[in-house]
This record gives sequence, C-alpha cells and structure tokens, in this order.
Amino acid sequence: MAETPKAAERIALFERMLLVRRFEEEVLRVAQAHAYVGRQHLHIGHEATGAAVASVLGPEDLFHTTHRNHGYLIARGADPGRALAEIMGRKDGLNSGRGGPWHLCDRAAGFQSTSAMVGGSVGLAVGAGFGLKKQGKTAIGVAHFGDGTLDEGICFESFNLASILQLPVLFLCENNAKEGQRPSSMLAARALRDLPAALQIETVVVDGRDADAVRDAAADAVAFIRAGKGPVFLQAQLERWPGSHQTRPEFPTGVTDLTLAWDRDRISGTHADWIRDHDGILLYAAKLVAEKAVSRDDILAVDGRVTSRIQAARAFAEDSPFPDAASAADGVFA
Amino acid sequence: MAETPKAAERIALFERMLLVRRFEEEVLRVAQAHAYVGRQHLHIGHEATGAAVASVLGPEDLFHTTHRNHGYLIARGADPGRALAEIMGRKDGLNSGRGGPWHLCDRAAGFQSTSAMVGGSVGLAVGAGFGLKKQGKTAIGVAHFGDGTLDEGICFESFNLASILQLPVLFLCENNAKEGQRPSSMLAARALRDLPAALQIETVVVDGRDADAVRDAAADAVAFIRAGKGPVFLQAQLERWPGSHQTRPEFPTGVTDLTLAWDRDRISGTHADWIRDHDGILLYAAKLVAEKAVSRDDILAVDGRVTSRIQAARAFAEDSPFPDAASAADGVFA
Amino acid sequence: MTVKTYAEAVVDALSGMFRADPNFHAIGRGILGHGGHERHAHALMKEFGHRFTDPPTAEGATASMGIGAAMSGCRMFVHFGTASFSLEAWNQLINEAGVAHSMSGGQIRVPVVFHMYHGLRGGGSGQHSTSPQGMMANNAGLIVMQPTSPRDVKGMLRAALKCDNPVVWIDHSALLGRTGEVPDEDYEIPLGSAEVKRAGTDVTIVATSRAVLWALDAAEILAKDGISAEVVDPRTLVPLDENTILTSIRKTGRLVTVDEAIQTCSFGSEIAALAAEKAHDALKAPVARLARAATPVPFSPPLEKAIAPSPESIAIAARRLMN
Amino acid sequence: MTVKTYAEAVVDALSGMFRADPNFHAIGRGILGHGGHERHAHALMKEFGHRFTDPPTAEGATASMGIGAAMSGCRMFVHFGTASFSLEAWNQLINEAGVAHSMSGGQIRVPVVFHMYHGLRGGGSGQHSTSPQGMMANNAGLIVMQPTSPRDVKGMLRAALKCDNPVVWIDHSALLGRTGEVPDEDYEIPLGSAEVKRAGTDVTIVATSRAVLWALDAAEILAKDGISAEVVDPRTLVPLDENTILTSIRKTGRLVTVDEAIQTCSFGSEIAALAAEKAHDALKAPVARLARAATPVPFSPPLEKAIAPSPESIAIAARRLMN
Ligand SMILES: Cc1ncc(C[n+]2csc(CCOP(=O)(O)OP(=O)(O)O)c2C)c(N)n1
Ligand SMILES: Cc1ncc(C[n+]2csc(CCOP(=O)(O)OP(=O)(O)O)c2C)c(N)n1
Ligand SMILES: [Mg+2]
Ligand SMILES: [Mg+2]
Repeated sequence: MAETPKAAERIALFERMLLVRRFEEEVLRVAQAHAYVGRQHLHIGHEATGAAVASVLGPEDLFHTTHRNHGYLIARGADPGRALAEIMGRKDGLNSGRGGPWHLCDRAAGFQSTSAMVGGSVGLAVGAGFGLKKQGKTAIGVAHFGDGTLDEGICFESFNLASILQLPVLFLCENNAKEGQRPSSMLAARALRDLPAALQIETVVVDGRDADAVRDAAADAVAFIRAGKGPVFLQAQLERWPGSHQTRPEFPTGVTDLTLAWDRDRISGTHADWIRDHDGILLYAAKLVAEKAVSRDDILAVDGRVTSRIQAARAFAEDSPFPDAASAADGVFA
Repeated sequence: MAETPKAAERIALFERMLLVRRFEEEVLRVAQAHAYVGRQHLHIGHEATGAAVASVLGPEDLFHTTHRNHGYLIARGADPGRALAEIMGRKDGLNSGRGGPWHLCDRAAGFQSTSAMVGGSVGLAVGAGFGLKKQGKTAIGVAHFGDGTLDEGICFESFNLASILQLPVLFLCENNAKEGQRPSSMLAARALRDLPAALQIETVVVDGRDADAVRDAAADAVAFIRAGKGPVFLQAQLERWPGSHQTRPEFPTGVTDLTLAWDRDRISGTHADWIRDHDGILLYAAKLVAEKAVSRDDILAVDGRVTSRIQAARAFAEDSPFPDAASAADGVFA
Repeated sequence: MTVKTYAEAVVDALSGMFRADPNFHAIGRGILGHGGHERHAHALMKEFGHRFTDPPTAEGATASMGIGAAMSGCRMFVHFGTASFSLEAWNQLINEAGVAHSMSGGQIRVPVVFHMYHGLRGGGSGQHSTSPQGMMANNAGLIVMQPTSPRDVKGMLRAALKCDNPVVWIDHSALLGRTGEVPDEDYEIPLGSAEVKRAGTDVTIVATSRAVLWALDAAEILAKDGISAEVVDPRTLVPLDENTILTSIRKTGRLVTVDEAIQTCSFGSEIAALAAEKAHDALKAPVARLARAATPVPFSPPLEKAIAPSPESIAIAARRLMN
Repeated sequence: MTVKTYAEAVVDALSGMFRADPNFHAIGRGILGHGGHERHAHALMKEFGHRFTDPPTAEGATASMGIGAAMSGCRMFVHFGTASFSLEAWNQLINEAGVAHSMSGGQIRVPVVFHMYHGLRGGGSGQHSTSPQGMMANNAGLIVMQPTSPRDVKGMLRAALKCDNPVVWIDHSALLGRTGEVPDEDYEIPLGSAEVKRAGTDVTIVATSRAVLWALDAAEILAKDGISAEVVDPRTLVPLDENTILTSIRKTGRLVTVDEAIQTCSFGSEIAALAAEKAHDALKAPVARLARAATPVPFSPPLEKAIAPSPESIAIAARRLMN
C-alpha cells in the first residue's frame, strides 16, 4: 500500500479531476451554443478514476485511450485550450483539427494514438509495452478502455500477448455498466476480471468513484508492472453518467454545484441518485472537507482557478481559425 | 454416464477409426507416388477422438471442421473414394475438385463449410447452433478445432456468443500439443479450458486416445446440449503424431501394423513411444482384445474389409479425371 | 405508388421478408442509424423485434454467426453499423462468406445480407468514415450493392434477402431521408442491373451511392450551361451491368466517374478502366475521375468538405471534357 | 555486384537493419516461407533470432503490437505469412496504422513494415491464395510495395525499414528463388519509383509482383513475332510513379495491364484508368486488362492454372492491340 498522501497532493488530485469536469461541461456548453463539436463521449463521472491514474504515471509512460479520451488528456496536462480547439476542429487544436473529439493526441504529454475502434487502444498499448521493454525503459504502456471493449477479440488477443510476453502494460478498464441497463459489455463471464485472470494477468477491482482508492490501487499496479512482474488489469467500477447516452448534449445532472458536496440535502431531481452516490468529484470534495484535509473555501478556490483556466481555454479555442481547406490532404505521410 | 456399449458397437467404432487411419495412410501413399495432393494435415493419431465423437452424432447435426478435417468426413460416412478424389483435385471429388484437402465438404453427411482459417470453424459452428435453434430443431452445431485455435480472437468471441445466447454447440478441441515442443497454442491460461470456463461454458477434458472415454464424454456432452443447457467445450488430449509436421509426407511411424496391439514387444524405432502410448487405434484394438470383446481375428477381419474399401477408393479417385479447365470460373454464385 | 423515404422503403422490404419467411433473422440493431430516421423502424421492431439478436461488440464472430446460420438453413441480415467496423470482419466476409459456395463445389449456400453505412458523415474522422466498396468488389463470391432511391432500395433489398448468395449492402446514411415514389406491391429489382437516373447526350456520369445525388445536382448545373449529362447508377457493383454503362458511354462519348471512396483501385477506377477497354473507340475525351482525396478523413468540417467531390467539382470536370 | 537470389537479398536488407538499429525488432517467423528458401535465413536467425518474437496465432493483436511498438520508438517488421491471414488484421492495418500519423496532426509515426505472401501458390485453394494489393492500395496512409528483383528487394526493403511510415510489402513466394545482380554496398531505392524492366516501343505491359515475370516472358514471345514490348514494373503501388508509367504509354500508345488479383477494382484497373485519364490522346488501341478470374481459387491444379494470366495470354492480348 502506498502511504497516505499529504493534503497538498490530495487537493492537487482534486484540482486535476475538477479541471476535467469543468472542461467537459464547457464542451457541452459549446455544443449548446451550436458550435460544431462532433459526437461527444464525455468523461463526466469518470474523473476520479482518470485523474487518480494520471497522477501516478510519469511523463514517459505511454497512454492509449478510446473515444472517451478527453479526461485523460486534460488530467495528464494537455493544454485545455488546444484540446477544446481540437474538439471544435480548429487549426490550433492538439491534432491541428485532423483528429477531433475521439482522437485527441498529445505526444508531449505521453499520449499515443487514440483509437475509437473498440479494442484498438488495448492492442496498441501492448505494443507500447513491447516497445518500451525492448528499449530497456522502465516506462509502461497504459490502455484505457471500457467494459464493452472486453467483447472484442482483439482485446482478448492483446491480453494474451501481454501475459505471454510479460509486458509492462496497465490495462485500465472503466466499467460504467449500470446494473439493470443494457451494459456496454455482454461478456458471458461472471465478472469482467475473469477474462484477464484466466490468462494469468493480475487483476484488481477498485471503486472508481473514490479517487484515493484508485490512486492507491493504480500506484500499486504501476509499481508491480515497473518491477517487471507483468501486466495488471485494473478495473474501476463506475456508474454511467445519465447524460452520456445523449446524441445531442444536455446537462441532465446540471452544471456541477460543488456546494452540494457539503449541502447534500439540496441534491434533488430525476438524477439525484447519481449525483449523490456516483459523482466522484462531489464525493471527493465531501471527503476532503469531512476529513478536514481542506476547507470548503479551498475547494471553491480551486474551482475558481479551474473555471478561469477553462474560460481562457474556450476563448483560445474560439479564436482559433479553422484550418485552411487547401491543406485538407496534407500530412498523410511522415 | 452412457451405458457400456455392446461389443458390436465397439467393433463398429473400431472400424470407423481404422477406416480413417487406412484412408490417411493411403493419402500418404498417393503423395509418395507423386500424385498431387496439396499440403496435408492428417488425422493420424486423432482417430479415436474423431470416430468416437462422430459415433454419437445424428445425421442432422452440423459439423464445421478445420484444415485437419479428413478424419471427420470419413468417420461420419463420407465416401472415401470421393474424399480421396477431392484431395487429388479430381472431378468426382466431394467438392468437384474445387476444395482440396483442407476443405472437404459433404452436405449430405452433415458437413458445412470447412475453414482452414484458424478459428473459422468455431464462429461458423456457433452460427449453425444459432440457425438450428431458431429453426426449432434438436440438432446441434459442432466446431472441431485444435488447441492453437484458442489464440485467435474469433474463437473467444464465438465462445462468448454461444454462452450469452445459450446456443446448442459442441466445441470439440483436439489438443495435440506435445509437452516440451512448441505447442500450436500459446494461450497464457494454465489450461485451455480456463478460457471457455471463464465464459461460463461447461468444460470437459478427456483422454483422446481412449475411444470409449471420448464416446462417453461426447454422448454426455451432446445430451446436455440437446437438452437446451447451452454449449459444451470438450477437450481431447492427444499427442501430435510424429509425421504431422512434415511438409513432404513420410511414414515416420510406418504403416500401422495392427498385430502390434497384442505383440507390443515388437514396437521399436525412433517413434516407439508414440506408437506404444499414443496411437489410439492400437490402444483400442489391444483393449478390445484384452477385454475379450473381440478376437484378434475379428480385428484383422475388420482391417481386411477396411483395406479393400480404401483400395477401391484409390482406384475410384485415380480413375476420376481432372475437371475441365473451361469450368474454372464456374459456380461462383448459387 | 406512395411517396416514401428511403428509410421507410427499407422497412417495407424487411417487414415483407419477416412476414414471408419465419426462418429469416436479423443480427444487430440500429439498422436505420441514429440520425432521426430510426423512428421508421419502430413498427418493425414492435412486430419483429424478437427476430433481432443483439450481439456483443464483436464484429468477426457476429459475421461468422450470420454466415453459419445461413449455411444451416436460415436467411440472415447482419447489420454492422459504420462500415469501418466491418473491417473487423473482413476475413469472415471474404474468406468465409465469399468462398463457401464455390469451394464446397456448390453444396453450401450463404444467404446473408450484410449491411453497413459507408462514407463521410460529418465528424467521422479517420476511423468512422470508410468507404470500402472498392475493396469489397475486389473479391469473388460476394454481391455488392448500393441502391440509392427509395424505389431501388425496396426492390433490391427484397431481391437481396431472397438471394442465395451473400450480399454486401454498402449503404449511406445521407440517403435515408431521400423521398420518392415506391410501388406498394411487392417487387424485386434484379441484382446486377444498372439504371439511367437521368438521361442525357453529352457526357455520362457514373456514380454510386451518395455520389449519385452529387451527380444529379451536377447534371442540373450542367443543364444550365446547355450540357446534357446522363447519370448512370450501377446500383450493383458486383455483378456489374456493363451493358447499360457502356451503352451510355458509347452514346455520349464522354465519361466522368464519381466515387466517395479513395481513388486508387476504386470502383470509379474500375468504370474508367472498363471504358478504356470496351468503349475506347467511342471516347471523344479523356475519362475524368472524381474521388475522395487520399487522406485519412480529417475531422475539421472545412477539411472534411474539401476532400470530397461535390456537384460543383463534378460539373467543372464534365465541362472540361466538352472542349 | 554479386549474383544472389531474391531470398538472399531480403536477408541482406534485414541483417543490415538489425545491425544498424538496436531498436529494430521483428514479429513472426518463417519470413522466407517453407519452400526451401528458408535456409537463407539461418545465419540471420542465428545472429538476430533474439530480435524476433514468436506471436500466437492472433493476427489482429500481432499487428497492433507492431504498430504500438513502432509508435513508442522502435522500428518494426511484422510477418503475416500468407496474405489471406492479413485480412484478420485488416482493421488494424487500415484503421490504426494508416490513419495514426495524419489523425494525430503529425505527432505520431508508425515505422512498421508488414510482410505477407500473396497469390496463387499451388493448392492454396479459396482461403490461402488472396492477392489483396488492390484492396490495400484503396486506403490512405499506407505505402504498398511489391519489389520483384533481387536488386529491387534489397534496396526497397532497406528504404521501407528506414521509412517513418507504415509499409505493406505484398510479396510473392514465386520470387524467392529469382536470381540477379545485387550491389554489395548498402543502397536504397526510393519508394514510389517505377522501373522499366524491359524497354520496347510497340506496347506497354504494366505488371506487378509475380506478374512481372509473366510479362517478361510474354515480351520474349512477342519479340519473336517482331513486336517490341516494354515492361513497366511500378514496384510501389502507393505512392505511384505515374510519370514513368505514362511516359511509356505515351511512347508505345498501347497498354496491357497484368494483375494476379481479381480484376474488379484491382491495381490493373487503376493503371488502365490512369491511362484513360492522362494518356487518352496517346492511346492507339483499347487498353487490355489481364487478371485472375473472379472466382474463389479452385484447388484442382488445372483449374488453378486456368484462372491465372500467363505469358501466352498476355502475348495474345498484346498482339490483338497491334491490329
Ligand atoms: C470496432 C467497433 N465496433 C463498434 C463501435 C461502436 N461503439 C462505440 S462506443 C461503443 C461501446 C463501447 O463501450 P465501452 O468500451 O464500455 O466504453 P464506454 O463508452 O462505456 O466508455 C461501441 C460499441 C466502435 N467504435 N468500434
Ligand atoms: C488465420 C490463420 N492464421 C494462421 C494460419 C496458419 N496455420 C495453419 S494450421 C496452424 C496451427 C493450428 O494449430 P491447431 O489449431 O492446434 O491445429 P493442429 O494443426 O494442431 O491440429 C496455423 C497457425 C491459418 N491457417 N489461419
Ligand atoms: Mg462501458
Ligand atoms: Mg494443435
């Protein structure tokens, strides 16, 4: 077990996850303002997991993400302005406007290709692990993916490869399947972990709403992997954000009101359950305050900082022009 | 458990497996006579498994096989003459010369497409199970495949589908991986069955050299499947025949001498181990004789019958002309 | 005759088949996409929803299951969603569905219709915009169809569903809202018959799928310039109705091909090659090909727009051939 | 200069790369097939066997691993064996390797060479004889190469291994035993440069891979009839050296294309289309295309032979253009 981190680290972690939340909310706002942003798969409700995992990785570790990637980019330090510009298809976007929301890429922040083909990130991250190992580095490959991804044969094949070759890969599975709803995954296994476990991969399941728990589990997993002991499958249990299935973005849970973290009686509406029990941001804010690690004002101060960063990001993105149409077929080959 | 079968049934089963052996030996002889037979993946050493499984299936059950398919066709009653003609690319071959050794097909004997793509038979047999179930039939789909097949994602995906939909499918895995050699399979699981078991598929492992054991296990599995209880993974443990890796066919173990079944001291040569311990045909002959179910002469009489059928088959195949080159592009569409 | 949308005509054909054949089954949902036309499938799903199987995200095995079920005596409809996903089942389409009938010496039949949406869709970026029709047509044993009008899709889908061969239907979501007259009675349009979608005398434009809409708009533009364009829609890529296409080229002496796919080895190239081979003497001008630029599809809207042919670019190309 | 086999030249290029770059790795064995030429790889395997990884039978993940490793800073060689197996990794080739550089706005590079053996191999039947070069070329972001001579393969493979883009090398086992002069020193032949393999004046034959051998034999036959055929080998299908090809067509005024793949949307069709588009005025006769018949490859030897082009059929087609 990792040591209990200091308050400063925890507030930094909180800031990381809140930055993601405010970023995703801004994406929705931009969409509502009818600016073009493509189809969105937001990381709302996954931030505690994403930010916690990002917090234990070094800059050399190589990350492959999915269609639901924004959170990881932002949590690992990609510029929110350039990320938003990319989502809006602008010239100054991270991918110069060529990738869009499903494919944000920031090589400098340790991101490789983001694949929106279900299962794509898993195979590529195994390759990253292979390559890093061959290069004698201690860095690791990380595959982020959802529960539905386990249905794809490429995911199974990639687990098998990583296990046979004992590659340094963290398989980070965000299970957002809500009990009773049609899950993304239709795996016939009793539990998702049964598949990697059958392939002799170390498995860990953690409460994905609990940033401290995820950070500790991820730190342990990464230490295990760096020690050359082989891949780890880390599953974070989450519950799908009620807004995540909309083709046209809405705010079914409203813009996040951080004061609900300590004013829980005010939580109401159709999605009160989700807000109360599954919003990792509110849960972490509540915990930090309850444990007196920080004050309410500290939380609100973080929000103030974050919100102004996001406002600046939006201004930056909106100021960025669309790329020149004449460049449409450029840059196919290196 | 199935009842202990009568002697007549056991000698019939022995005849089935010997027919396969003599057929495969004839294929090798034809190849040595420099008649064209393509690349061979013979069923030698697998006959006890193949014939036993074939013996418990009805004519309505639909079989999908692999590159190593001859044994199943012959054991289920396909005409050896037409089968050999197909392997030699002749007009009267089962597939009119269009399929060749990897793709023998006899719809009337319950064979569907044979796929030489590793994993192909598994997905198709799941489809057969799906189709038969939808048609309200009690027949089942059967996928024959080797241990190496479990490496392919399509195999995993197909297991998953069969399990989710509780389809009537027998997954018949012939594990011919020899300890110490590079196995076909590189599955990271402790045992092959761990993969289907993780997907909540019933699994059974049986000694594939022991025809009685395979027949009983297969009968139980088929009864389970016909009862609508879902798919079964039946794994037969075998040891790869020493001749099976030759690109140019040889008889590393010699033409099978049935008298070795009771004259075990005469077993000798480089591959004596395999002949003594892994040849299901000799083992079954020895057992039948030892249990006094049949006499040595009965065994040799069966061989006489089988051998003359195979001789007739060869004559038939050799008499058959090559198809007319003008028909080369015919029959693409139904 | 009733005026219907293409989406409604699709539903007509499917419900007819569900009614006619109890052994007809579908795998996959979302057959009318997610852009608003899915409401036309509500009645269909209400009546025949139990004949649909919801697969896991596993395109290879899903395709295989459809193929195996078809071999076993069912007729199958397999929906892939975006055509890019069909590449996960490429092996099953080509090495299983396409070869089984021939390789078995005619013993096995594979009556499956595979359905997928190809092409530029607005924001599909590099992984959700594939137009694989040219790749698919470069194989044997697979019928490839791309109906474009409500009338065509009903008749061709009915024919495909009754066909004993695998049919790959590479659809475009931009067609779903197209309206047109659709006969009320049951009818089939044979697979392998092209249609002249607009008659003309000066230049032949051969286009498929959504590109037919661009071609028809281009013909309007050209008409204003006094150029009479004939728009030929092959409708089925394999087998190809060479006759209708060559007759048109022989008549006009000029050919423009339009393809939403990447040009190299595309269906547009195939038509141009056909002209060079079988209508060389009739050609009064070079053939002009229009296709998607050879780049992974960029996300940014102005870039995505810039890489595709358009009515204007088609008209310019055709006009150039008139000099 | 030393006379070497094609197989030996392949080994030259690979061992040069292993020596030059410690971050160069290979996945898959049997890179020289199983027909007798594998002995040329013995020394290579002895020295660099530890740089080869033996994968499970899982083409999709194997390709992905190669791609991911390349993105992470290695240079990779991924061997698929028979090209038919590459269809299991079709999605990874197209939707991952091909798009990553462009889609990332140029941040990511994918230096992988994918190697596979296409075509008729004698008894390959319907599932082991695929010639997917046309399909592969119908995509963006993938270089597609088919060297045919010992000299070419050394130079082009060296170039491919140093290239920062994914290269799909669609090889033919019938080439492995071809001998020819190979420079001893290190050299690269740029990807995207065609070569006139035999000069001529009456008719241009454009052929790729094994078909180049047929074309050269056809040229011999034609020479006896007093017909001077020029054989052009594009060597790289994407990017295409249009210039060399068009120069030849303009010179001879006649074009025969030869392709071992199925004709519809093939590379042969692409060359014919190119001629119709950019050399129309120079063409004195219709273009003639030769390709594999559109059938799953039948097993029986006389049938397999009958579906392929041959030196004789090429010569007949060329002769017909002379009238
Ligand atoms: C190969 C492929 N098949 C299908 C899809 C369509 N698709 C997009 S997201 C998705 C569900 C993914 O579920 P999961 O992995 O759990 O991720 P989540 O969206 O729940 O985070 C599917 C099927 C795809 N993108 N790629
Ligand atoms: C998709 C695919 N990849 C690779 C091959 C090459 N191949 C032919 S047989 C074989 C091994 C199969 O092993 P197994 O399933 O155990 O069958 P066995 O031959 O041992 O009976 C391989 C890899 C193939 N036929 N198909
Ligand atoms: Mg999910
Ligand atoms: Mg095996």
